[in-house]
Amino acid sequence: MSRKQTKATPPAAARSRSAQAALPGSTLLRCMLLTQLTEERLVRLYHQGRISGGVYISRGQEAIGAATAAAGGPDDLYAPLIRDMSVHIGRGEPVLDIFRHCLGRVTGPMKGRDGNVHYGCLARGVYPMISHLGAMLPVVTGAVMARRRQGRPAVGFAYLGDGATSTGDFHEAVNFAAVFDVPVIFVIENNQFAYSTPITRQFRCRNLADRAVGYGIEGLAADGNEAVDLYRLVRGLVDQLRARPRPVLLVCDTMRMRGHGAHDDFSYVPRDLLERFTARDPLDLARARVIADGALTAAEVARLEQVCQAEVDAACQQALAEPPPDPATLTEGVYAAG
Amino acid sequence: MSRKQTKATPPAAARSRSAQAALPGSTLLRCMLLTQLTEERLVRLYHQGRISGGVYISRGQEAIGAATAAAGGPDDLYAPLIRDMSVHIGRGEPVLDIFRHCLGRVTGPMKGRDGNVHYGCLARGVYPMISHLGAMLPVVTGAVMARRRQGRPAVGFAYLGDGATSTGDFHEAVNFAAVFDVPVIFVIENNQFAYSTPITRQFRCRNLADRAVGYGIEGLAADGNEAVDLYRLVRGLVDQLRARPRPVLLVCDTMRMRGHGAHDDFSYVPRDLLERFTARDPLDLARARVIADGALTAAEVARLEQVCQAEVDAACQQALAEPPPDPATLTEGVYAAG
Amino acid sequence: MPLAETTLVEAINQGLRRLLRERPEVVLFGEDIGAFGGAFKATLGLQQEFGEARVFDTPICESAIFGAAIGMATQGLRPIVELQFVDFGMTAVHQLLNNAGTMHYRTGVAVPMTVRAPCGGGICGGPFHSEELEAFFCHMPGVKVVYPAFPADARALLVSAALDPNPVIFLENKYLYRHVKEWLPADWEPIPLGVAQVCRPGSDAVVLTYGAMVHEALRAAEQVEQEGAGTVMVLDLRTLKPLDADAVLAAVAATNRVLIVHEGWRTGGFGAELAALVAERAFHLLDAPVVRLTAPDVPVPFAPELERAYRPGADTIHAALLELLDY
Amino acid sequence: MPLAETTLVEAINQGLRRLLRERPEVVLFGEDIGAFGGAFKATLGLQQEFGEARVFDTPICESAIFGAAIGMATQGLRPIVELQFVDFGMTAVHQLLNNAGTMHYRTGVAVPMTVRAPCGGGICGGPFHSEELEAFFCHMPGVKVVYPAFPADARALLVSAALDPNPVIFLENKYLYRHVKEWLPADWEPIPLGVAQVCRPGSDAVVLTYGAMVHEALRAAEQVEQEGAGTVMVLDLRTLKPLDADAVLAAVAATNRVLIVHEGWRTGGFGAELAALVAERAFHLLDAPVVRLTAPDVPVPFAPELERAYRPGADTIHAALLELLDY
Ligand SMILES: Cc1ncc(C[n+]2csc(CCOP(=O)(O)OP(=O)(O)O)c2C)c(N)n1
Ligand SMILES: Cc1ncc(C[n+]2csc(CCOP(=O)(O)OP(=O)(O)O)c2C)c(N)n1
Ligand SMILES: [Mg+2]
Ligand SMILES: [Mg+2]
Repeated sequence: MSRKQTKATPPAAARSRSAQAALPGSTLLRCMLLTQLTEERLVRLYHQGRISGGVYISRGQEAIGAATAAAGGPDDLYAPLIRDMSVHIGRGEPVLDIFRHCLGRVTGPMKGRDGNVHYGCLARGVYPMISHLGAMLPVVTGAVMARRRQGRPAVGFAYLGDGATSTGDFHEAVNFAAVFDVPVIFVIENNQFAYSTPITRQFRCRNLADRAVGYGIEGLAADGNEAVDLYRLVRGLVDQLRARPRPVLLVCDTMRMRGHGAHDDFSYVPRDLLERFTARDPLDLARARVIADGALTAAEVARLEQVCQAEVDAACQQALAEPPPDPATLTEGVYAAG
Repeated sequence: MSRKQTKATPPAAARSRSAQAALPGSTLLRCMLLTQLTEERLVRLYHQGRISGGVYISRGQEAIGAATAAAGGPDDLYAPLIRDMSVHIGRGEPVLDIFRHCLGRVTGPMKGRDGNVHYGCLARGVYPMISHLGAMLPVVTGAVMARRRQGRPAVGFAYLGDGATSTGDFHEAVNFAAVFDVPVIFVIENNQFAYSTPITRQFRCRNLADRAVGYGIEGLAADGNEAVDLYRLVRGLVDQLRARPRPVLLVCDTMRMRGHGAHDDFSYVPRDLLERFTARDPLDLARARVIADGALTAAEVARLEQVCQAEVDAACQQALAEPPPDPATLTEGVYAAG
Repeated sequence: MPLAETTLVEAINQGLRRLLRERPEVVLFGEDIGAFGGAFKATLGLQQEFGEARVFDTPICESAIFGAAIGMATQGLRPIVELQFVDFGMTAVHQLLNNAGTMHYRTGVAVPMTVRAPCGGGICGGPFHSEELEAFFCHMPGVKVVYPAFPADARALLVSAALDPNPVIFLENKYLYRHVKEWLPADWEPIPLGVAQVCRPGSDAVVLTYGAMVHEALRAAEQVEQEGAGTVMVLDLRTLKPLDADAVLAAVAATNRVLIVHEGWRTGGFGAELAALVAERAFHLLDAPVVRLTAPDVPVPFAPELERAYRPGADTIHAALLELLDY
Repeated sequence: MPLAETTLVEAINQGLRRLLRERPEVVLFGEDIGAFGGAFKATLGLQQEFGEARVFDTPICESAIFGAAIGMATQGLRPIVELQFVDFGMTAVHQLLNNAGTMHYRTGVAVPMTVRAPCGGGICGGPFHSEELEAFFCHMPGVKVVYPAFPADARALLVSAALDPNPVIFLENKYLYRHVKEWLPADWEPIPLGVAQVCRPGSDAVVLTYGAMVHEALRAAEQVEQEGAGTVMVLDLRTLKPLDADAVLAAVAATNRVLIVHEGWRTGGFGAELAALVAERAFHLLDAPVVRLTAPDVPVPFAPELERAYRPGADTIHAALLELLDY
């Protein structure tokens, strides 16, 4: 009774090792643009009443997923969380499938059985999150352990927010990975808030990277808004972990520049904090960077944006036209057949 | 329907502040002796088939509970764990009640409804543990918060083993206490093993005190076998926490010198490790210390041991003669009456 | 007099406000319940009115939240904690089952704490924001479980829950939060726990239900009656533990046909306990087998088309009633 | 041929050994299960035989253990994890309910993992080492629940559980571990999940039960028959989810009187589901109301005198049967 997985295409970034090392900023920019434009469209669909439930976007945090997704190889495993659409896109999820998913279409990766940020593709090594914060962290840890037994040099990427670091599951998973030397990069996206709760109410350490020493592992604090720099850092880290497997805490400083969900006006966020991060908008930084690095001209950037917008428009239109799941299938596939 | 608590007598050590500061090593020694002799008797009763379930003893770790129990004041709250009989005794639990409890007598503090290490006396501020490792840590944290709102300068003592530091509950509780500046001393008794599992399989940090920085709190590593020194350290710490409330991790190095329970031959423990700690047996150290400090002569120590043994013998005999709970009361008191 | 009808979530807010005002020992905490007023705005304005010491935000750590509440409850406070969604309570049920639920039995010391938990489907929350977990809570000795269906009941039961000396799980149906409204009087009394309520009289069958399904059952019963197929009693249990067994048995005696409806999973759902009670103690009163109408044993699906098929509703209750009346 | 009878715990050890030998994708982990062989010695000798890579100790972290097992199961391994006591599984049930139980429904990817969990009372373990939690597990969509009563069944069902593509909770009664023995053949086949077993024939009543209570029921049925009060069938369910409803209904049809026995709590216990099933689907076959004999809704007490009163046993089952036969 197991339903067919969408045929998995390896993410562009994963196709060759050497291509990766030289990955141009334009690939990261493209991933970030697709993310931003897709999310913008999803918010619109939500406000139009065409998406049920809710919409949770990553505006301001696109660089982290883009950089870390690109830094992984074909055997690596990912467990993205709430604000990680750029991980999905970076690991090969078609924008079309994201629209299908959020619209609850039967054609989507979860066939309409889940929605919102809860998607993924196990055939591509991307685990669909469950909502319970922290709960995915041991899953990706165990998955990496399994792959390595099978002789595949997998590294794991497990994402979580500042708020999720307070859960027991976070602690259990990091300690477990440390004890077994499992190469998992715990990517903590410190976006300054957990819903309405500021980080001062979430933890008392100076930087969450300080937690690493308590697990006997390395903790790195990085700028989460500079995609190219982050990519380089993580790319190097992945090589190190393949050579000497062990977990790492990678704390990326960033900012959630919108509400917790599309329903939230985030009036609790201090304006000066928002302004400080707006000045370092990861998309602006990425645009400026590709131009400064000579990878693209300003005109090419504009063209890229148009291409991405067209892709998003087309995907949205197509997904809107596709069918919802058949209620008659409601009870199918709860169990896998023997 | 709430059953009457045994009338609470404040522990000797708590009666006056100034008395505490000058607490002689002989009080600690007495507490440790009573613990050791009581546990020894319990093991015998177990092997005689007179105690059901199991017996879990603290041999080798008596100093930690004795020192920390003595260091607290009358408002302070305790959540002892598996190897903390000396906390109970130090906080005023009569040895008689311990025998009643372990024998499942209706006269015991839990009226036979629980047994083994699961006892306490809320009227004396000592929480009876549940088995789920880590689960008591937030309880004592909340209890201290409540007392402080009521204007009582409570400090909490929450105990756990090296193994329990791997639980999610440990992490949640310490972080919670840190965020709310709750003065709780998390006393980690690193006795080198969690059942059969050595600490190398439990964590990878150098010392568990390293975890403190990740919570933005202080972490102290102490010798858990030198009762008087530990008492002085904790006594000072308690004063500091009363003046400036905040949690602290206090990691006490020690050794479980017997099996996990009376049923366990602990053949998995390396002999050299055991020998190293046997040379630093906390009871030997405490005996030597009171004599060296001039608090007691060798003859007085011997006399103290006789007195303690007599108290244990009498308590055991009395408890053995007392009745079990009446099965007709089985379903009473599950709920408190409105 | 209020100028508008009061929603379920507003009624809960009123209950909390009254508790905070009248009972200095009441404290509220949970994730985002302070200045923000909670994910569903049940605590709106309470921190502003009563201060941060009484109403405060916590980190994301359900076990520490439950544990701290237990500690506070044993030291003279009456904590009321909010789960952002009941689903997340499953990360910490050991604290409820083992710590809160056994404390009085073991020690004679009461644990007057309340856990407020938004639950249920109907808002396309998907598998992890729509669960109905009352069956788990009802299986825990020492714990009480309340599940109101109407604003007036919610406000008044919440006060009783908070003043009860035992741990109480207070379930709040998310769909009902803003879908059900009533005119509420300014003066009101607490409603005792453990008392069911006949919401609609009837003599040909009874629907035993609670939460959102009460409203679906009322609609279905209305339709059945309009169609002349019979009169159907709707019994809103309101408290699931302790269960008002007398009211259930009286309803069975008065109708002789029983339909049990809930939106939680079928196998081992609370409906099984109701069916067992009826089978054991009202066997001779039955003119037809008891029938359970529940969600299937399936994770709560996201897509509206699937979720509609998943949850019982007036239409499926109506059909089940016709079949039952026709037995 | 074995030289001695095999206990339940030894049978489980044999099942695990066979799995490790025949299935390279099987891995075992949990607390103290390695060189030490586990708290109850169910894994004795397995690390020595199969190495640390296949059989290993973990830190004390049930959620990470379950989570890691889920991760491994989705990547081609067949993890079998041990809870030291089922009680501690409650710290991590969100992983079973939400992650393991929903994975196949959401993604089409199977989660072939098994959780072995010693459970039940009778050894004076007190409130936190004696729980019977099958009702919680049975309420979880996507999860299967197995609960053997005999060594041969345990060995053979464990293999089926481990080879099943779904998450399976495999409950092992601690009291039975060393209290029940059988001669076991050297050659044996797995027993499929979902098939109940008539342990004793009878035509005047049936006891629906599982786990340790099977043995108590057998003793009681024997006594009833010796007393000439009637013949009593004992149906050992063996698998609770999926339940062998056909066997239950056939047993009811053959006997017309039903006693349900388990040592878990009454309210919302698995017996409620059984009673509901019988009430819904075999109402017309009943000559008497179904009767549940269970533990009361009380934390499992420590003192032997209380625990004996708490657990159903041959004596109370006998009394219940006489009453039922006399209805
Ligand atoms: C265990 C658990 N408790 C509560 C929630 C409800 N919840 C969903 S998102 C969220 C805030 C998360 O904050 P953070 O981890 O910082 O991630 P961010 O939203 O900032 O990306 C909360 C409390 C949850 N999903 N899981
Ligand atoms: C959550 C949980 N998991 C498992 C157990 C079973 N268990 C009881 S004691 C123990 C070892 C505890 O080791 P440690 O914390 O170091 O304390 P010690 O026994 O050494 O004093 C284990 C695994 C438990 N009590 N709670
Ligand atoms: Mg955040
Ligand atoms: Mg230890």
